[in-house]
Amino acid sequence: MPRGSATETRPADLSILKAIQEALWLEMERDERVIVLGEDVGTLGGIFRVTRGLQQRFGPERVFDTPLAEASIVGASLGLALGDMVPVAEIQFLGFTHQAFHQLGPQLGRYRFRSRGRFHAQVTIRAPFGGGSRTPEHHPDALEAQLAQMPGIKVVCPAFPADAKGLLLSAIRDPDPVLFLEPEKLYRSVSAPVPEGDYTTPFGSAQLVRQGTDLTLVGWSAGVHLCLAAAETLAVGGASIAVLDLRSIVPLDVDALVDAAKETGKVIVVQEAPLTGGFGAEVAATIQGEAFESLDAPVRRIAAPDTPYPPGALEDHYLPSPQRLLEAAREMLGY
Amino acid sequence: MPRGSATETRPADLSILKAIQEALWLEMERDERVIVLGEDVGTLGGIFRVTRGLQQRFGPERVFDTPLAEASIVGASLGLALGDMVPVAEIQFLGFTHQAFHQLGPQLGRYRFRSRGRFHAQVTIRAPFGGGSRTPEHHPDALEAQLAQMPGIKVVCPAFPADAKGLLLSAIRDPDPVLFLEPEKLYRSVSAPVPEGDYTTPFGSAQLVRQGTDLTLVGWSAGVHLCLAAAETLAVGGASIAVLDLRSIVPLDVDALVDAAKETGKVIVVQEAPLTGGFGAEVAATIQGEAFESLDAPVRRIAAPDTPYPPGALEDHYLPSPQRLLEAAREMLGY
Amino acid sequence: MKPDQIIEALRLMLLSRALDEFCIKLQRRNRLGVYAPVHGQEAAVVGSAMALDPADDWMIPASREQPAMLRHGLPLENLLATYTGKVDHGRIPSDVKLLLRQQAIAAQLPHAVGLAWALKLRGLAAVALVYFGDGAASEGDFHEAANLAGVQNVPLIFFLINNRWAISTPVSKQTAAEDLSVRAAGYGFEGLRVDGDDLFAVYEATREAVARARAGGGPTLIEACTYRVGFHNTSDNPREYRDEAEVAAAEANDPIERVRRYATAAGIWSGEEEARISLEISTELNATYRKVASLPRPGPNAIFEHVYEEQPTRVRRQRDTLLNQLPEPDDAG
Amino acid sequence: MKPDQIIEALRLMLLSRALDEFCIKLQRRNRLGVYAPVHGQEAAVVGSAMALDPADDWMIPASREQPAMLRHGLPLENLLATYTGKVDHGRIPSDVKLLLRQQAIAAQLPHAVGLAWALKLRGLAAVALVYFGDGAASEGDFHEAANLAGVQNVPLIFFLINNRWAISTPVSKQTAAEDLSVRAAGYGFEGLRVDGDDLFAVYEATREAVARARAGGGPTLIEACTYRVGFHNTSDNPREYRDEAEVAAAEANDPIERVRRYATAAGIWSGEEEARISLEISTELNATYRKVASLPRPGPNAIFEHVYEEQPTRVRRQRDTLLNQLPEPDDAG
Ligand SMILES: Cc1ncc(C[n+]2csc(CCOP(=O)(O)OP(=O)(O)O)c2C)c(N)n1
Ligand SMILES: Cc1ncc(C[n+]2csc(CCOP(=O)(O)OP(=O)(O)O)c2C)c(N)n1
Ligand SMILES: [Mg+2]
Ligand SMILES: [Mg+2]
Repeated sequence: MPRGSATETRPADLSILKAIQEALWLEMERDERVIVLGEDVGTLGGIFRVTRGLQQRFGPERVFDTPLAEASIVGASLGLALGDMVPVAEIQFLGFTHQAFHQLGPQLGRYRFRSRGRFHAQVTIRAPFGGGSRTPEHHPDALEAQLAQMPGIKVVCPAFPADAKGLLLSAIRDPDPVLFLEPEKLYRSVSAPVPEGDYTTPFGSAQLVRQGTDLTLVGWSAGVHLCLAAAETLAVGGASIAVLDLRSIVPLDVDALVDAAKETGKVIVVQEAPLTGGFGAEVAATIQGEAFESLDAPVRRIAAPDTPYPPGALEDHYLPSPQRLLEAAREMLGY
Repeated sequence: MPRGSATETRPADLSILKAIQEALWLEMERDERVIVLGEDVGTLGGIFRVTRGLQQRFGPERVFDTPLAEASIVGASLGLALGDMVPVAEIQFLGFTHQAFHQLGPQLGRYRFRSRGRFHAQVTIRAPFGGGSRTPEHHPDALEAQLAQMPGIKVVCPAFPADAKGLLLSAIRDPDPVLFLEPEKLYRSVSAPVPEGDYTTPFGSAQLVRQGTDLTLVGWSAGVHLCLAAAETLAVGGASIAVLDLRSIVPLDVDALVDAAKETGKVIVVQEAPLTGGFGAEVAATIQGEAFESLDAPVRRIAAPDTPYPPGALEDHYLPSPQRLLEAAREMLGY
Repeated sequence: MKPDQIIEALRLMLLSRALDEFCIKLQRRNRLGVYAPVHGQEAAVVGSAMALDPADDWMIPASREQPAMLRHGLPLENLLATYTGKVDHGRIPSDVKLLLRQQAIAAQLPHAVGLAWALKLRGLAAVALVYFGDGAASEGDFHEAANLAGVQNVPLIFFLINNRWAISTPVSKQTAAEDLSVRAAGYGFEGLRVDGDDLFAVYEATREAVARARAGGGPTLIEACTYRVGFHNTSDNPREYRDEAEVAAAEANDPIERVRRYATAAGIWSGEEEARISLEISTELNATYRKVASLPRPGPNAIFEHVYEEQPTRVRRQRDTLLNQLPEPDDAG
Repeated sequence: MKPDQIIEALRLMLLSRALDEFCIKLQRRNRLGVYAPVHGQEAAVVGSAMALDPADDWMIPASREQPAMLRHGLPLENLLATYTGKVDHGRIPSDVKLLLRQQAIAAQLPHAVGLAWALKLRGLAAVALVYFGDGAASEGDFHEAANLAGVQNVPLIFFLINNRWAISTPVSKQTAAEDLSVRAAGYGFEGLRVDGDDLFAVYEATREAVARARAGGGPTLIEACTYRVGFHNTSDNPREYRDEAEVAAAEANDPIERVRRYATAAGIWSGEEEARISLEISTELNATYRKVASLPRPGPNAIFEHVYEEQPTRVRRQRDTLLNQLPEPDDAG
């Protein structure tokens, strides 16, 4: 385990960052084919220090800094996997996967299919994303909807430390490629109990992180915490609000969405990305498609406007805010 | 006009390909800042001969073959526009815009915003797309949903010759960047009257290409023709089916979608892309969001499955088929 | 090259030329999809392939290296199966160290780097060789891959087939560089140019690069200068954009004829031998095609296979719905 | 360089150093966002900028070329306004031929090619100069841009600031190439290396390249070898990854001190002169910052401005809803 010293004991609560670190550490111990690559992941341990300590522990053969070239990080990871290694690549910020898009969906996502099963791409791509930290455009861009249009790739987006660890262990062991989206803003700000040792958390299984009967708020990654805060506030007023954490958007837990609609009849979905074509559209379209009769009101979307990510000074106006969510929820409850 | 000889007269009907050619020709005549660039667009006139004759007429300074490098085609087009030229770039197939994604949304789409209006990017990117011609993967990939998550860029997708001409003229003159998606399969197979001379067709204005009262089929690009064929078939059985051609997905004509739902209470949307996260999700989410009370049934999506584009031999199973659309429509009519 | 290698090479080159003709004919009769011929590039393709050991080394094709793929162990049957849409029969056998042909120009280059890197990390004495064209050399993927290969010093040969054309774009519009092999210097490894129509020169250059890579000496960029005598592919008509004289000159310098002449002078080849082998080849092509043609066409379920190891619920449901709705296929495409 | 140019350069370099200190202090007090210092690279940045004619030529920055941007006409006020989130006041004035700083590494390179190409197509005798780093040189965008610039023979100077580091990645892990300027040969144009800490060498090399480009001689790649003495930016702590001895050596070779010594020996500079100018600079910085700090913060409507020339209906409705909902901003960020 990544500890300051041998005598230091691991606390029961870990931050998301520490949980991810623990998963990487465990899996590199367990499977020596696992290697970590990316910009600044070695000596520095990554911009956010997620990979700190790995190079010292596992050596520069298994943890290495790559040149500044995202397409080659993704493309070479595919090649490494075809050569029986298990690469866990970091793209410094999700926005810079755009530099590698042609190596993601069209290559990583299709190599198994194209080869009719002769090859597969056991590759994990980790990347932080999400707003609220005053990082400039590209860095916080929430590209999950674009990634969801890449069949063959799974898109995983934990919101809690225990899930971050369990989902990352699943991702690395998954024989298929996984994009693992890390909520930058929550890296250090959210801590919670994380089981020690080895466990995996399945994909495609959303979690009802709060029960409720009047309205369901659906989110993923940092959005879940926005939902929880709103639910808390509304509970004070007596409303019973459920919160559903998708945990992975591909595969999508359609049944959980249907159940939510059946249970509460009202759903709001929160996304950080611009409204048009965001993944909230898929959530809304799916729910109305599969649970139309259960809906008491249209599925409502809370999203950024259809404008580019603004400079930090304007970020708070741009991102879905607690206030916007609360207003929508109150309207919805009165529908 | 691009004619075989000076004496040849222009027919009233043009194919989509000829309509696009005519728009390019007219605009290059009208505005000498307009230049055409892309792979094989010069001597050959493009893989599909859309730009045939332009280099002979306007010279190799205004119509040129670029190296095989999509990101530089898009990035240099932005630079050309900043230098007061009006580039109309061709990406040989829409799937290869993935090679240039980091130059599209994040650069082309944001240069005006980032510069607070000091600069703008009057760039048109043309690209053929869509299945049904047995071209291998990447070539037919329908990426419009990914493009719709690029604020600052407009995404235009004509289905008819007259629109192709009018929308392309609008695109080239639009001070903002436009992705102009051309339906490869229809290039030569759809002919219809095209007004001579100069005219523009506005973006963000969907067209009801067939009136009906029982059900609305919504499509864009080649999908519109699938809808029309289905409507025709169903009319034989006495059903009154409306068909709405979006013509541009960004900007999206929300009011037309709402009107369709109000008019018919039932809507099916057709997309060629895989279901999850496709633009049909936006259409369904918008309609249920804005016209919930008018809906007699959930908005139904007809799409490809969530699997990679298959080899030509399997294409017909993969794409939305007339039969699948008809089945869904019949179910819907009986809802 | 030893005599038996020369014979092997000549046979592969003849097979390649015959395969081109065979497939083009089939394509014209709508029996197969698009075909991209090797015509004119046989020495570059075969000479490089023969420097590899198929038992250990990996080959990463671009798209028109048919005889190299066959030499490396891909059965002719699988090649023809892929061309004719019998996708599952086209699968690369599990003991053949060959990656897939690539539709997206240059995208295979970083894969090759990763694969070679894995060989190195695993301590194997194997190398990889990746093919790409003069057009591909303009893509960002080439640059990023070459730079990464250099800095990781991986056992990889970048084999650039400069056939002067990328569809209708001549190399003079592709780049202002006179010599593409000099790019290697910018990545810290060796680059060299060979006459790509000289089988022996190609073989020797590749063999040296392979030996260096195997010994831990890292990557090499080899630019093989040749000419695309054929069309880009069966959808293309080069008369629309290039001078027939240029083509005629290349044809006069036919790489097969050069080897044929050498082998004949060396007394290891004759007209009878060639007639015998040509017959063998055409028999093999016909028999294999007949076999492949009789294979069942893939059904709609093939769309849903091999997407993920385990089918997610939503995909499974899409499959169930689709298979219930689909009519019998009426065309193999 | 003539005496008045040397004085101008020295003043710019001193301003740059002072600006670094000033902004870092402000950042530490949370008055501005992330700041990336120029420290150590002043000769490379200023020497190259001074070879351009701001009236005709275009400058395309990467991200840490503050004195070059100022030299090219960007008012200090606008620079500070951008840093402090007063986005609209940071706008580049319409008569300043400067593109935007770039967050996405290397993305500005194809823009620069297009812009230079436009200058050529329009028959202007202007050139463009684009900055980028040793890290940026690994991106596919660099390769595609350089190749296109070569083949179109555009009037563009690729000015590569090799400061040995890309965040924590040393250039030895960035590439196996010893010399990045050799890459130009692979694109068919000239490349050269200069001591990036020698103001005069940088100026002369750039001036020659500019003259060649202006005369239709096409692009040049100039690699200026220098050192990033400061941190990558205010979020970075280089002690975590690099040897202090290396930094000390670079500091001992301070590019400003080199010019100072030369100018003093030449009798055109003195301690008093420097004191006077330093005071002038700090007065200017303080006054400008005070002015900028007093400017109103952008309101939420700024999100909706300058997205498109004409706001599409859906965006307008989003704006109307959002502006109705938003509370008063409580933080300028
Ligand atoms: C990324 C990408 N862009 C464009 C194309 C279309 N295309 C197919 S082959 C080709 C030319 C390739 O030229 P070269 O690399 O020289 O290989 P050659 O065909 O000569 O063997 C082009 C532009 C593609 N397949 N992929
Ligand atoms: C495409 C992209 N990838 C990664 C980053 C993160 N990043 C910002 S600066 C930087 C290093 C840049 O190094 P270099 O080009 O040498 O410029 P320098 O910082 O030394 O001036 C990196 C990796 C980014 N901004 N853009
Ligand atoms: Mg070629
Ligand atoms: Mg650097």
